[in-house]
Amino acid sequence: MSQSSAKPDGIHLRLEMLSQPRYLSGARELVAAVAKRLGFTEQACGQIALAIDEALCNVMCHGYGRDPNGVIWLSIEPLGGHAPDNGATGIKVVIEDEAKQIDPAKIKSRDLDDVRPGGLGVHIIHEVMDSVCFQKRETKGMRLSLEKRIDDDGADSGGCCTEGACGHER
Amino acid sequence: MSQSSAKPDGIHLRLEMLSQPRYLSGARELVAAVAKRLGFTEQACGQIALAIDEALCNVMCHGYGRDPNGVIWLSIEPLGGHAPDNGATGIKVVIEDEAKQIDPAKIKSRDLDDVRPGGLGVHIIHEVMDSVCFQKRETKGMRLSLEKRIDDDGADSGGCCTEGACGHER
Amino acid sequence: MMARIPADVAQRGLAGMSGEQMKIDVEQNEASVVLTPHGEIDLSSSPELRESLLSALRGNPSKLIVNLCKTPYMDSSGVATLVEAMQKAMRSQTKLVLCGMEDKVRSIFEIARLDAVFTIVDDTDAAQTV
Amino acid sequence: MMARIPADVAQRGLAGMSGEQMKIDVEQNEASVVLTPHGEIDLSSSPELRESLLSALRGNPSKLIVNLCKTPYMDSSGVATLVEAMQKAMRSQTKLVLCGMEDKVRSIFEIARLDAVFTIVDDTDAAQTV
Ligand SMILES: Nc1ncnc2c1ncn2[C@@H]1O[C@H](COP(=O)(O)OP(=O)(O)O)[C@@H](O)[C@H]1O
Ligand SMILES: Nc1ncnc2c1ncn2[C@@H]1O[C@H](COP(=O)(O)OP(=O)(O)O)[C@@H](O)[C@H]1O
Repeated sequence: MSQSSAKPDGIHLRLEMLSQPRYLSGARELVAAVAKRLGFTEQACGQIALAIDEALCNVMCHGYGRDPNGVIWLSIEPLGGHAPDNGATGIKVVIEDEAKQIDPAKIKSRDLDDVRPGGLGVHIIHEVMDSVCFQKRETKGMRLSLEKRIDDDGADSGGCCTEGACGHER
Repeated sequence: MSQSSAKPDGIHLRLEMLSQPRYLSGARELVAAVAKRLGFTEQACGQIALAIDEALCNVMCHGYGRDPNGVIWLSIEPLGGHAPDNGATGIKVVIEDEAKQIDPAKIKSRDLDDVRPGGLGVHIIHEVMDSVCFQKRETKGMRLSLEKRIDDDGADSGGCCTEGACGHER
Repeated sequence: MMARIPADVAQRGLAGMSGEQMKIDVEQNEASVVLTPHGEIDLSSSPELRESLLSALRGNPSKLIVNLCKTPYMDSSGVATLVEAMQKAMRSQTKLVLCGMEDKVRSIFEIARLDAVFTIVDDTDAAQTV
Repeated sequence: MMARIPADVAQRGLAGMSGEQMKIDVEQNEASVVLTPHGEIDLSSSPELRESLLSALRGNPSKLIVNLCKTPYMDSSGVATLVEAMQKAMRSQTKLVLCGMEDKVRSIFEIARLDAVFTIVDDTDAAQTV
């Protein structure tokens, strides 16, 4: 992690963490507290925390195959103006790893009617966030870009893509 | 921030953040949630959150002179065994900045009997944490290393130094 | 910058990384068992909930009540654990009842459309009579 | 990697970065004013508490009650704000009373040894009669 000058790419916070379940609560509390300050309701913050938790669980379990030595990066960007006193219009969270790559089209949850343990995480992420983009990173690992707008009930409201890679980058 | 392989120096989480007060809550919630999982009581987690908040406030206000463009790094390390299932014996948090350097001996709170607004942060940090070390970083900026042991009431119990630089590094 | 764990420790994987924090109260009545987990249920604590559910089911109670009034948070690993327990319970004629859910926890059951699949009631009193 | 803010925006400094989130209820009685801040009081929200305290003190009430029952967290910037208000209140013969403190908030007053300096009571009823 270099400590040199920062590029003006909109990221205001960036967490680097080991792929260990005991750190899930720290990561989701970080995102929830930032979302709260950006203007999300308590309820929306709870849902965002859940989506982040599910995304990180998937990286830990499927990406790193439960290896506790994997590294995960989580970056947070306020949407709609980066000035500290500008009202944000939403939040963008990007989760990156160095784990195995998978075709984004293959990342989907089970049919909800087929009740069995598991298979809910990706569905939850799509329900909560307005935009969900899985991509292979250029070198290795995956990137998941998540966006949610403030004052949006989180219902399906036209994210840039809901299945697979979108190539859409802000 | 490089994403290359990680050095085995004990750090399990590392947050890079802009020096903006609206991100204080995210940083302290991150640390409090990690401390909880490492085995600290709810009350101890609250106190650790407060100490982290005070330290970050000081970097923002005194170090960066309220410039919202400063960068702050906060790293978290479990003490007493880095294996994910080993009971941790405590937590180490290191806060670094690129702000102006100050003689660590000059960093102290006001006399508590002289009641006036402000001048409490450094006192609070010393009360809560078992070890408090202010240092000038090699290049630029300051480094504050904080440690707290589990099952310790946070009372003055012999940190490596309580005033000024100690040169002591784990 | 980040610390890797030695290979021998890492090989034990995540199983050993779970649950050392979660307290689960077990209350054994004549025909029912009430489990009350204390704390957040996520990937790090759900294995412990799973152990506790399986152990309670082994006793073949006619009713197993999971009281979530001390559970401020649950993710899909917790929900998966409860789905597994429900399926096991059905096979052994045990009635599984959830109660005491906070809104935040209820919302994940709604998102997963499992709120109609589970028997969910307000509190342990209601759970005893359902 | 991190985003810097343009110089013209940055020059406004942190003053403009504060408090857009905090809601503070103001209840004006005959001789007393009750302020109830909602939410965490830290460096980002204490300027708004300060505005609200100074504005209440300008009305010269005989008593100013700060009800902290909706304040789950306070750091030393909040404490500093209350110390300033107390000193201003003393000069204008207003009695400043704090009430409704959670243990977590009370502990910072204890650490700062200000629990004996402020008048701290349980709730607004006690604050009205003190
Ligand atoms: N980060 C990831 N890396 C690799 N595969 C993933 C990732 N996230 C999700 N998947 C795939 O998508 C499937 C659905 O994930 P999810 O809905 O979270 O259910 P579950 O994790 O319980 O299987 C997973 O079973 C896995 O095959
Ligand atoms: N990170 C820092 N950089 C520069 N000076 C600092 C830093 N932290 C503390 N100080 C100095 O120590 C003093 C005491 O700090 P503190 O006890 O937190 O009270 P306050 O911040 O209210 O002045 C400050 O006034 C400042 O001069």
